[in-house]
Amino acid sequence: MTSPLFPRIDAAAMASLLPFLVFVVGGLLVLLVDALAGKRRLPWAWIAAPVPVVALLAAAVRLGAVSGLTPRPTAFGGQFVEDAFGLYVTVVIALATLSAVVLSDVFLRRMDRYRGDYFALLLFSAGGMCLFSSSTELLSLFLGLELLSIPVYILSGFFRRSLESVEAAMKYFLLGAFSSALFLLGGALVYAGTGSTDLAVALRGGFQPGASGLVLAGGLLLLTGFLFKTAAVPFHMWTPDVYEGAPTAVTAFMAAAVKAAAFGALARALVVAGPSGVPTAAAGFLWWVAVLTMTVGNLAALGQQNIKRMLAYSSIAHAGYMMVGLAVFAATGARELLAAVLFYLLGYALMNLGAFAVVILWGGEKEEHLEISDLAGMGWKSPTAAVALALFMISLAGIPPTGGFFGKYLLFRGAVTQGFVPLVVIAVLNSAVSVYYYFRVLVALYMRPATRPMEYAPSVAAGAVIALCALGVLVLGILPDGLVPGMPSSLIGLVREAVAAVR
Amino acid sequence: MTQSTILSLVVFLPLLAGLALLLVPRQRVVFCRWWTLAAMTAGLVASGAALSMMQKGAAGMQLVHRVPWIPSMGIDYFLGVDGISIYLVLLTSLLGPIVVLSAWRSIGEKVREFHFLLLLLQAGILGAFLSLDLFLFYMFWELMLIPMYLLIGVWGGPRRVYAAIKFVLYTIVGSLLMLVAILYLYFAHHAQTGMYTFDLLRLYGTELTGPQQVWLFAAFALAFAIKAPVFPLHTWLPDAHVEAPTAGSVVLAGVLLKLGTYGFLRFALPLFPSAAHAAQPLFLVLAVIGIVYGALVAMVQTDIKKLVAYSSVSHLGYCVLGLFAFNISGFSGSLFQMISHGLSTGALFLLVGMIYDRRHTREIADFGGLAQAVPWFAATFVFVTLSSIGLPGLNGFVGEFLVLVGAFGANRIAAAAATTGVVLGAVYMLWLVKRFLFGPLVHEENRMMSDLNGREVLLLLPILLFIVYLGVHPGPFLRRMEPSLHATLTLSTPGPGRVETLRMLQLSTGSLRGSGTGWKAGAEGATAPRGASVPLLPATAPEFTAVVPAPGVMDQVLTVTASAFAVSASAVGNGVAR
Amino acid sequence: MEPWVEWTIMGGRAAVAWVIPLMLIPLLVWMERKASAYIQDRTGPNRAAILGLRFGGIIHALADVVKLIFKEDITPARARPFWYNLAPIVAMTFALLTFAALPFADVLRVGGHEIPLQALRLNPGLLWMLAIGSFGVFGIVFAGWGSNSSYPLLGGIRGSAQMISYELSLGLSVVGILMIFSTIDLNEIVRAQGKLLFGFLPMWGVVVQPVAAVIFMAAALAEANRNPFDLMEADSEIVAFHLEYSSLRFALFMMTEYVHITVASGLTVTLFFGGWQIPWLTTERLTGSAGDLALAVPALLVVLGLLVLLSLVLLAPTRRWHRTLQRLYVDARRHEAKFWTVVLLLQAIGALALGAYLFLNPPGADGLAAITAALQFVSFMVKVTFFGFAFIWVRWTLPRFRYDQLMALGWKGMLPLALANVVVTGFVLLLVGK
Amino acid sequence: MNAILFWSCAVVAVTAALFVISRRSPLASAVALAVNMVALAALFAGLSAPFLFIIQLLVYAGAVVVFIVFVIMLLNLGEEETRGALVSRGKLLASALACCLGLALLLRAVAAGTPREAAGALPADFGGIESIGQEIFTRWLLPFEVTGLILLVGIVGAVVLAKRGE
Amino acid sequence: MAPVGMPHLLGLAGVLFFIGVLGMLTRRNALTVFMGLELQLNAVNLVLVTAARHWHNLDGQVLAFFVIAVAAVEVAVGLSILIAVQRVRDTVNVDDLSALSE
Repeated sequence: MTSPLFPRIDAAAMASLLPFLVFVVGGLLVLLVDALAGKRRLPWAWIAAPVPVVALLAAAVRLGAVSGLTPRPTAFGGQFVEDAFGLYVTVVIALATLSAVVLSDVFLRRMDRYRGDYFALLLFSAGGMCLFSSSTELLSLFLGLELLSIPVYILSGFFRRSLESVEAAMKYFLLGAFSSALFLLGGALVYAGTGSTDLAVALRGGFQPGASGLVLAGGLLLLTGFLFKTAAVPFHMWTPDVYEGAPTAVTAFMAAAVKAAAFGALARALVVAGPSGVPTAAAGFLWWVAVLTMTVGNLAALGQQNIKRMLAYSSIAHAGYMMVGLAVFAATGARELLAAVLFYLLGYALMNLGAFAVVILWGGEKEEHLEISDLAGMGWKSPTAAVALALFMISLAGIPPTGGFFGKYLLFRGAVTQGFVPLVVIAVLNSAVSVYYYFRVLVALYMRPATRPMEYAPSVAAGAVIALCALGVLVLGILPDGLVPGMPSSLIGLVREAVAAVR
Repeated sequence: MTQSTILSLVVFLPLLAGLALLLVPRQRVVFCRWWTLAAMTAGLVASGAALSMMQKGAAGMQLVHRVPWIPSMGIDYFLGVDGISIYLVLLTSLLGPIVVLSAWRSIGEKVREFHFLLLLLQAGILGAFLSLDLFLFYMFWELMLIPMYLLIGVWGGPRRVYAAIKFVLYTIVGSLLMLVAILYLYFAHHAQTGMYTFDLLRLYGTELTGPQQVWLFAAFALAFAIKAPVFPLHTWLPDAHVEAPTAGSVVLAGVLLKLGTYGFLRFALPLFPSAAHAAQPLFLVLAVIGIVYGALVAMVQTDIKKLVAYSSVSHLGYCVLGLFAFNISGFSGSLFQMISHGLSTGALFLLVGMIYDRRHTREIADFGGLAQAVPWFAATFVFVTLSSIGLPGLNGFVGEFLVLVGAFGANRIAAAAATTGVVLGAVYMLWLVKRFLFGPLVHEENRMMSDLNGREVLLLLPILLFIVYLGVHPGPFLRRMEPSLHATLTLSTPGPGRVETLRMLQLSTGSLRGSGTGWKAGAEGATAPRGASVPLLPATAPEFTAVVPAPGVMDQVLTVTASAFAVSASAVGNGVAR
Repeated sequence: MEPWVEWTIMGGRAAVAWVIPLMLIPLLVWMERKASAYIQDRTGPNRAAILGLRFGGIIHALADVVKLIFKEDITPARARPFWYNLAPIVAMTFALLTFAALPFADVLRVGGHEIPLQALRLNPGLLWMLAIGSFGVFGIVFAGWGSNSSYPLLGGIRGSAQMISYELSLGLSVVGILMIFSTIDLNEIVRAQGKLLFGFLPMWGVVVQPVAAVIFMAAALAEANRNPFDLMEADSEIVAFHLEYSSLRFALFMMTEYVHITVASGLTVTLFFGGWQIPWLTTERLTGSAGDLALAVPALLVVLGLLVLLSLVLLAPTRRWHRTLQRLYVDARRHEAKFWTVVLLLQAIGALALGAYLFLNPPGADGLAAITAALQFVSFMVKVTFFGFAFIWVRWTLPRFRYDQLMALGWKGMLPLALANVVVTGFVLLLVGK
Repeated sequence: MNAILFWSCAVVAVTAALFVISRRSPLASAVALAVNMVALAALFAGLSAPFLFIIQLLVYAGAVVVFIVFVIMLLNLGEEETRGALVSRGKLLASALACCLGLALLLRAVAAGTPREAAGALPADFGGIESIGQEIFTRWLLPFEVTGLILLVGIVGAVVLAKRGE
Repeated sequence: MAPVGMPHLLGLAGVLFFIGVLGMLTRRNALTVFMGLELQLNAVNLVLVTAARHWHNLDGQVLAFFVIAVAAVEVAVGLSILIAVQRVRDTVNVDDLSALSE
């Protein structure tokens, strides 16, 4: 039946949306079950957990389907681009979502706020991330941004009896909404200057000599919007408060997934704008953003006592390292840097999820213990998890043989190739500073006497997340190229292919 | 190419043993100790085997094990050994079981973890000594950091956390900058040859402009100078030594510091010869300051361990001095000094640890007259002290003397200034002996102390034997290291000789074929056939075979000429002490 | 057309749209009083008179006006004067503005010109109704806020929550109509309702969208804050949002309520009951532009005749009633039937006279158009008045909801029902292949 | 567009906007916001966007502001008025400066030249409900569905955050 | 009066946007901050509609439509958060929210 109402939906377009659809439909189903269940308490996490798994599989299947395909399949008039790049980011998002779902199971049960709508919101947000990182069209980008952000605002305030939680939600909401307004103004100006909402058309054409100043202003505002989501200095102010106040499982989700989506989208936008689409001013701006982000994040993290807050500042710092990649890419157009950013994203997601998983596991019943000093002696009381946490900290600090190190190596390697040695030196000095506060966790774990008992039972699910993250971090660090040399599925090969696929 | 897996065995034996240890229930304390001792001993045997498998008189890399690891980046798993590294490997392996034995009683809690970390540390150190791929080297270099950090931080003294963090921060600042430099070198090499590789032997051939060399050398030198430690960067060392448990101190002083000087010898000097030569005056001055300053500060210490730690600063100064003499005497003296310092200072720390286990204090003022209570201990202590001072006939003398000879060849003033360090060394050590062992037995509790037991004798004995053996008969050692040192010296000297030497070295490992390719052509790199002949010293290069004329004669000359000097120095020291 | 004519016509349209709801106020007040009286079996007001003429009690409306104007105007000391004074004005203004988009007859085509018979000829007229209608909340909110007193504030919150909640059902129920008629131009919607279903049934909204009609009317009741949804002025339970008001400002609120009724009836009629349509007689047929010119005048006569018949039918019970009244009561109610008789007779005579006149002097095309418009206007007004009465009828018949029942009905009952209606309508439309 | 319409709407809109951010009473701000929105709606009508004109009235002025007003009443925010609702003078000055700077940059970008207007007459029914509907349900179908999702998320969020009980 | 074109309209939008920004920056009452946000979104819509008219291209109007919808959601969520805050803390003053400050 060809109805005029549904003119452009065909199987191919739907297939290209597959991971997005899985998330969204999964979220709707969870919501439906929630509505039908009434006041009954169902194992929500196990209802929701298959969704990211299926999305992961879908992304993997599609990754196989699109690899090497030209022209890239696009759906809905180019608003949604399906390529290896987007699917790779989707994989990261799906992994993060899966972990967040599993961790939330432990966390919400302990905090006695185990509800179905929470998981639906998580899945919706993941869907928004898929859209956000796979779109080159202003409206889809904006809607993806909103679909990604609004559930996270809500989830931040999910513990509505807790002052910290609602305060975090309020701060995140205000600044997030402000940033989307800036993003939107940027988009509107770009559209006003060029008459097109397609980033490729608008930005590529818009920076030709003699083009309107509107596009430049708009482009910078768009960039600002992206920088807010990536928590880059000077748009990072919300991060510590929100990370600290939000429920820990949500913080983990934010740190891993939101960051991945934001960097994915920003990287794609920079590619699509093309070397001519990024004016020198913007590239220079990014240079400074990278430097400031690293430095401010690391210096501020030094004094933190609360582990969530410390990880928040650390996430700012890591955004800075990734921004190094983007800044160099913006200045030179070397895609190698983007591959490094993609690699880093996965490693970063794994180590953060793992770290937050341990924090949740040790958080305690009803009341969380989140000071770094609360970890005292855990190394001997709960050695396995402590080793994992230590591994994540070492990885965050960028010490081999971990994914964190190899990611940094790739970034620095790329930047050095392009002659950005001062930038790399600054980054390296920052890494050295960061060792101090990451190792403080090790100090607490192993070198201080225990101060509190651990009477709650460990969780198998959270343990599995921790184990997988730890394994992933090690594999990324030791065998980034796969076990067999030249294996087509090697991660480095994959990210390179993904980056090459962006048009 | 015939690959040899013996080096991988040397490196991974401790690592695998350590991982296996984690599966043991933590209550099985005794088993952990025996297991570790067995693993360390096996490692020592493996190192010995490696030594025996080596071709004598060859300058190039031997027993190469090379497997592509991250081919898309041109990174190989690439181990090899030559006359330089084999002794450091042997030293490390020798100290392994000794360290385990030393911790037999003193480590009572978290035993399994302690031994796991020891094994991990061992693997890291050995790997760093044996890596010929810069990336792999960096991995092992950093891998040592964590176990050492935890050894100090968990089992250390009262200020252990401070000391541990200080140690890590110092090291990491240097090593991260080195990473940048490695990357830069990697790309400079790529720019010249179109090939991405971390193969050290290929990177030796990279031609760099003056400023490039200076910057890269600075980055490498910073990392190694911190580790060594060279004078203004040494401040982490006393803290780390004092707070570390005995086993940690022994490893730290015995082996870890040598990584710094080894790094200079293997990487910083041959990679950037012009810059290294330009920096020669600076490093000579720093080395001399380190020698004198270390000695002077050691003199005023009240804590025995701290005193020994500062003496390390002084002794490592000789190593650096020898390296920057840029002649074969300096180089071989430096390497010899590394080994002998590892033995004698290791032994000193062991002895201090033993006394600490008994009395739980290290203040010199708490002792005195120990010779009456524990005569065997006292005798051993005096013996080791003499070795450390550089008494002719013992190991310390050979290294110091060769270094000074080399330094005279390079810069007379520096050499003369460094000589005062010898005197000062005698002064503080002998003064220590006097206050520590002799005089009236003031503190009654010292009278009740037990003397060395069987285990302690067992662990000290090999060191003492080597102290004597190296001192009396250094020839074979020197002969073995000579060719490699000479090759390194040629590489470290800007000039036409480099190319030929380099070619020889590259031939020895098959590096000429290349392994990594990198970004654009990962696939070809991965499938490229690799292999080369067994590394042999080409017969056409006789200049690498025998450099030291008639080693036996040399020994005697040295012994005789220096004896008088040393005895007088000891006399002066005793006079000061009184 | 001359500009001044244009402006005049525009002004006229606006005036009509303004005057209708205002003029209906006294009528509705009177109906409210009388209907409630009859439902409760009492007389209702009937004492006020001018020169002895009581007009069935309708004079009371006038008396009320006079009273309210001359009452002392009190502004409470704690009130926030700005909001307090603004509230009734806002309420009345938006209520009146809403009515502006309703068509009270088809577009009048005279002399080659088209004169839309609605104050605001808007393409998205329906959305205008919804948009401006939602502004009505402001009046209540300002009143509650401006009074700065607990009970008015509570009334205001309840009222605004209720209006926000029911606006959803109201809007959604309309969607079905939009889908079926494929337009949101109100006049077009009404025109579309002139068609016949199965050849005989007028395609009124209520026929094609019965569920929507029910939802809409219920929601309209709630929007107008009429019983059973009059929680915010539920005098027996809490005190109303206009508690602190007196005199003319209070009068404005009362008038606004009746304007709301008019608007709600007008919209109900327009969307679901054929608006100005006279059943089976479309504009084309009446003006003869459909091709069967001959039909126009006889049709007119039929209509007029029907009116007469209606009057007579209505008269019969009035007579019986009159007799009953005479027997039962000794008060003024016994005279009321006389009044009604007179009214209906006059109506019938007028209609017949007009019919006869038209038969004797057949009008031209323009005249026919004008007459058509007039008839449609009458049809519209009759329907509106009837639904106005229905509102009153409901008020005095049904008990009031409790607040939670009200919210539950709105969110859990009507909203899903309205959604389901939209879905079902969509499927039906797909099946029908429209 | 019509200059009279523009200037009158502009004056009203800016004045109302200034009222929004300067009134102490949140209710006054809300009403000023409504006025601002109505002025913009009028501008939309003048810019050939009849559908948006009505949507602006319906959603913004009719729903958004009403909702804001409702919350003001619900939370009974009257007491807040008396306290200083403004920040310190220094911050105010700095913020104003920053905004002026931003505005100046933007205006400069605008003044640097705008592209030439598209040639030809506007298509018939430009901005009418049918043309917009055509666009939304064909080319912009995906965004439309996503918007639906966002609305759903908003509903769930409101329940999660603000529902009483439990 | 000078002819009114895109620069005028964009200028007006800019003024409104930055008035909104100023409101967000200077007001402490969260509700007023929300309203500043709404002003910004409105200004963006003005830009979009202006540009749509300028390019004879409906995309801008469609965008504005979606922006309006999303703005409604933002308000709903924001006000819900506000209500939650008020229940816990009894204030809507942004500066009073200091549980998370260092």
